[in-house]
Amino acid sequence: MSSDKRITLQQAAEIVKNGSSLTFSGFTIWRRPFAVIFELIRQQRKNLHLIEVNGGPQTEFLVGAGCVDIWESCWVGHELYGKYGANLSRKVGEKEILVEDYSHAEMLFRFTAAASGAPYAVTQTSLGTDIHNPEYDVLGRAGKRDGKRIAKHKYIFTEDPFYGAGAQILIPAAKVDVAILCVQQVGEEGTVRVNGQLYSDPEVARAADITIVMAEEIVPEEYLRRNADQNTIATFEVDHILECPFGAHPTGMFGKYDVDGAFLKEFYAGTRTQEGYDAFAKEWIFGLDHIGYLEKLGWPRMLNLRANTALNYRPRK
Amino acid sequence: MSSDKRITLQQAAEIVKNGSSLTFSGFTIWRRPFAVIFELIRQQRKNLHLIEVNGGPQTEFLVGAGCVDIWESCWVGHELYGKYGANLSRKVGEKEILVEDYSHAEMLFRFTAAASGAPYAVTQTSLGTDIHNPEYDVLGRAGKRDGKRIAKHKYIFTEDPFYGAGAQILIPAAKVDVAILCVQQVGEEGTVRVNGQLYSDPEVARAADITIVMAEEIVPEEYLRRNADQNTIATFEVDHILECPFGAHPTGMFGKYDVDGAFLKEFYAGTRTQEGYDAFAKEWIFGLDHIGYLEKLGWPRMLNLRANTALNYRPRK
Amino acid sequence: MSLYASPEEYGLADLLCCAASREVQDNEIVFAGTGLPMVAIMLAQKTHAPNLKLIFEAGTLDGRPPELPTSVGDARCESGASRSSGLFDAFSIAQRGYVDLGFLGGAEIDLYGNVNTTCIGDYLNPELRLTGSGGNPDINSFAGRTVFIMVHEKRRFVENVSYITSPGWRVKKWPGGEFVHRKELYGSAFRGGPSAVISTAGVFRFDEQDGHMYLDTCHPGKTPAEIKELCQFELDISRVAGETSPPTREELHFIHDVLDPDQIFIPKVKKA
Amino acid sequence: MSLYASPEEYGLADLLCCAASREVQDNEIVFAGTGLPMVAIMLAQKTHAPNLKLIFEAGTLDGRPPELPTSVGDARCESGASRSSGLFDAFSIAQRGYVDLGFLGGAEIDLYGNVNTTCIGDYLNPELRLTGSGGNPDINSFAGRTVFIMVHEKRRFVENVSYITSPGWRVKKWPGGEFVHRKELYGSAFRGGPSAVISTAGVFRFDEQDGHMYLDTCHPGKTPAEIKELCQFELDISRVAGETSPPTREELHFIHDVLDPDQIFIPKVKKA
Repeated sequence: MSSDKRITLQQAAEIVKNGSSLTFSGFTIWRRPFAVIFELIRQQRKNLHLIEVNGGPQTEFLVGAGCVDIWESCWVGHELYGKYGANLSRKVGEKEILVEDYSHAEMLFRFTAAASGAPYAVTQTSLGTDIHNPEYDVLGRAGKRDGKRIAKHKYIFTEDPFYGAGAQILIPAAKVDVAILCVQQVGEEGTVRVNGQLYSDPEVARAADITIVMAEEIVPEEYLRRNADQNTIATFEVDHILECPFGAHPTGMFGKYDVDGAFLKEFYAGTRTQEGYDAFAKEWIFGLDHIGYLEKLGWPRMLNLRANTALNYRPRK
Repeated sequence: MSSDKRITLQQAAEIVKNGSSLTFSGFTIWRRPFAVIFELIRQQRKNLHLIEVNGGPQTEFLVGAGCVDIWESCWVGHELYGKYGANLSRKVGEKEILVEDYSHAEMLFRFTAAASGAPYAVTQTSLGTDIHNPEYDVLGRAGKRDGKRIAKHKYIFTEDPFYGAGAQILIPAAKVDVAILCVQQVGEEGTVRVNGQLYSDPEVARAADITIVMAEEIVPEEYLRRNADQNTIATFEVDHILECPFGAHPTGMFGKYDVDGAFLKEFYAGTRTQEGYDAFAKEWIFGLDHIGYLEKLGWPRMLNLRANTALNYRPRK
Repeated sequence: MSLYASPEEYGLADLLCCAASREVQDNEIVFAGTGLPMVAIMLAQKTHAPNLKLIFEAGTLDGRPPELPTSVGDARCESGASRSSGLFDAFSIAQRGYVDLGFLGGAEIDLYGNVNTTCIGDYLNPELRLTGSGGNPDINSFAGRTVFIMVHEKRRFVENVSYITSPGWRVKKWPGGEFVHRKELYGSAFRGGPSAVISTAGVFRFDEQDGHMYLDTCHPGKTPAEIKELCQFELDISRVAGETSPPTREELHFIHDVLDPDQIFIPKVKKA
Repeated sequence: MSLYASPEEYGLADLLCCAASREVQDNEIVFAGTGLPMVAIMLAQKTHAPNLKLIFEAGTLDGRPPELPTSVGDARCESGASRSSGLFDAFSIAQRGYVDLGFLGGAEIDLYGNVNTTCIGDYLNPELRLTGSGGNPDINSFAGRTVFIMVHEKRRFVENVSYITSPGWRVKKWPGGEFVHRKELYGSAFRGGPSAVISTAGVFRFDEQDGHMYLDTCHPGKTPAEIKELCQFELDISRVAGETSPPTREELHFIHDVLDPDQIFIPKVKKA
């Protein structure tokens, strides 16, 4: 039973089909499953529907590569290393992608609803903004709201009938086909232990129909089960596992390595145009596998990102 | 700043006023804040409104003492040590208490809604049962649904408008004045670390307007902050703290002591009648303080409940 | 020596425990209640379903307690689990549809499998207030199948339960209260319903079309006619498949030597 | 030596950081965004508000990072926190009403404090797509007060923002889209709104009755008339209280020697 769930990077990417809806672990520039993202780009996946609590470099890489048709989220950028999502921005301008905007809390509550099997959530956030402008229902305008994987409505206005608390927004659960997580440890049977901030990983794993966990290391289940209250996700929520050291690079991983800011800056600066993106992808994605990518990055660069075990990050001095 | 939040057992009980709504940490016969429960009984608190994810011995002790007017929950008993809540049952028969029944998941989701600031939750549980029988809205029949602390409706039927998932139940957030928690450790500033199952403690602490944490030990904040991802409740969610070893007895505490089954059996067997209850309370509650209670229990009894540090419970052999 | 124990080697609780255990299939996710069901599930884990995943309502996921917990909130539940957290996780997972099977009990049951654990008599003027629902209706609403374990008395197998605590195959549609098939009410949340009742007299199953209970097997020594007489409603005895299999010697070994040596839930029957 | 630094000793970023820091009161629960606000809050923690509680959106509660995080998801956020968990906790706590103050930014702002971080031009045919909302509207909806830090350019202080990402004092009531006072729309969830805008020109506040922005203080060297000229809407300059206080030497010490010695967010101005 211990190796049932193991797959390879190639297989992980193959689970995501053309047209799949997809989401990820992590937060902006932290713990994004880049090794699988790169593999999806190599396999030239098309028509993806990304539903993300928040976006980041992984969005930009997939969007730039032309893998994505629909992006539902609230934010994309590279934090300190790139002000906004230049690839998404370009594709929006060229109408090559549909963007459905929610607020950050709305996206989180949409995943929380899905994770607990509720068809929708109720919230009071973002009242009075253009996020709720009925004219700006992009998926509705595009005729995509079939009520199956994409809800019939972007949101619904209502009032609290219990305590007279006033206006409420109902937002649909986020239904996603596949979640790909990138974490520190997974057990042989699928138990996940995330160290540091959990971001929205527990909700995302439970919301998706298929959950793939890529970890820095696969550890004996028994090791994780010694401290069940420190684990984050239970075995049966995880369908597939794979070990892939440095799989989150260029994003960072608590306790393991910091964000490769220089890499992100170079990506941001170099991919404002499609030509720039294509050149970057040619250099860093195509023709490489994960080991080839690490070798190209080289030891000095990676050692320089290494987190200090006592601190869980790389101290600046 | 480190001792701001410290109060005594007496003060903890005084925070609960006649007529307050009240809830607790724990699950059935585990981690119930008994030292405060006993003090509430000694102080002869009246007209309490208990709102519990589930009940247990603490319910029975308070109800038997005549402290409680309204009980909203889903279950009361002593697990293996007493089949049902005989005091509650007696008072229900004598119409001395109002009982509002929800299901276990409904109670939990009501607290989850309150904890995340939503006025209600949506669920598909318990459809078709008498829990949703409109005739059985006990607080409504009693004219208590003022829409302030008690919601205007017990529940509302609706349909999922997003995915056509069918019938849904809306249930109101659980609004409570005071939550009293009983845990293993609290830091000087209020950080709580619960070991073992969390039950519904995080939701309960956040839902209440005032949160009191009674712990086996108050530890230096710095100790808990060394591993922030192992903590359960943040400082600012906790208003008052107190240290009270064995404060959960006769209920159990993971890692510290097991349930005192003999004590619960004796309580269950002896308090079917009000006279029986009064005699039990006279022996075990009135005229004692917490130390007097422990001395009356005696060393052999308490040492015999002590959990093994490696196992977190007392092995049977 | 036979695989199966002879009548003097086991008690009624052993029989119920083993019958319950056999309802579990390997690899299933099972929501465990306190008491005999807990022993039954752990027995299945030791015998034919080594890969079942056990969820305790109080918040332990994929648990493997080395010593029998006395309730689902017990400190023993956490040992060896995949994850220990709380009720929010347990119920979210259940509502999300992960749970294949739940074990439940009840004071009264009707023809459709509606179960009462709330009160006897008129709810607003009860003869006897019971424990209340606990997670009974929740597990029953969310799981793919539920199995009820009950004491068989005529006053418990009734035409109409005093209060429907937990939903059977035909349930009340509010606000009117008319009975409809569960499937009609639950919409896309419909995943199944009560699949078996294991009473002290026999094993009962349900026709999912008309939602009626029928007798599947009689416990050793009981006849269909006797059992029919123990029900206030009209019990279908036309589909009886035979006798309930007795415990195997291996099962008895696990129950009494491994799982419950202290006879917390299951008393040991002395050999004749 | 004066308490306050002289003009050649500090830069505009220092001034903004200190002005932002002074918006924090002791014991407040503050929701921190990435960048300059993070430095401002940690500066307040080191100076006049030692008991403030810092929440990072990615899930760290009451954080005390020993080294400046570069974003709210940074590994540095977790060090010394009361609790580290995730977004569900952070947003639940915020919606529950725990948060006193949030710091935010924006590309465009209008007279009512409505802020745009989503796009420039028509939303459905944008000239430029920006980052999107992030938690800007959420923090602004849930917190008691919010402070915006912005670059002051006439194209940013506009009559109508291209897209209302984050709600000001007068917001759109849907489905019609007519402007109403925030209080009217938010019901019992109303806790306040934007309380200050700290731009590169001055500090602005809001009249909570009519929801209009007014100029509170001008940064050293700026006049009310100049600042009014930098707004496309009619700015009220009748209530100017004076000049924005410059950084103190102590504040500059904390910013440059303790909090951001690597000049990640705040460049150091060389003394003349």
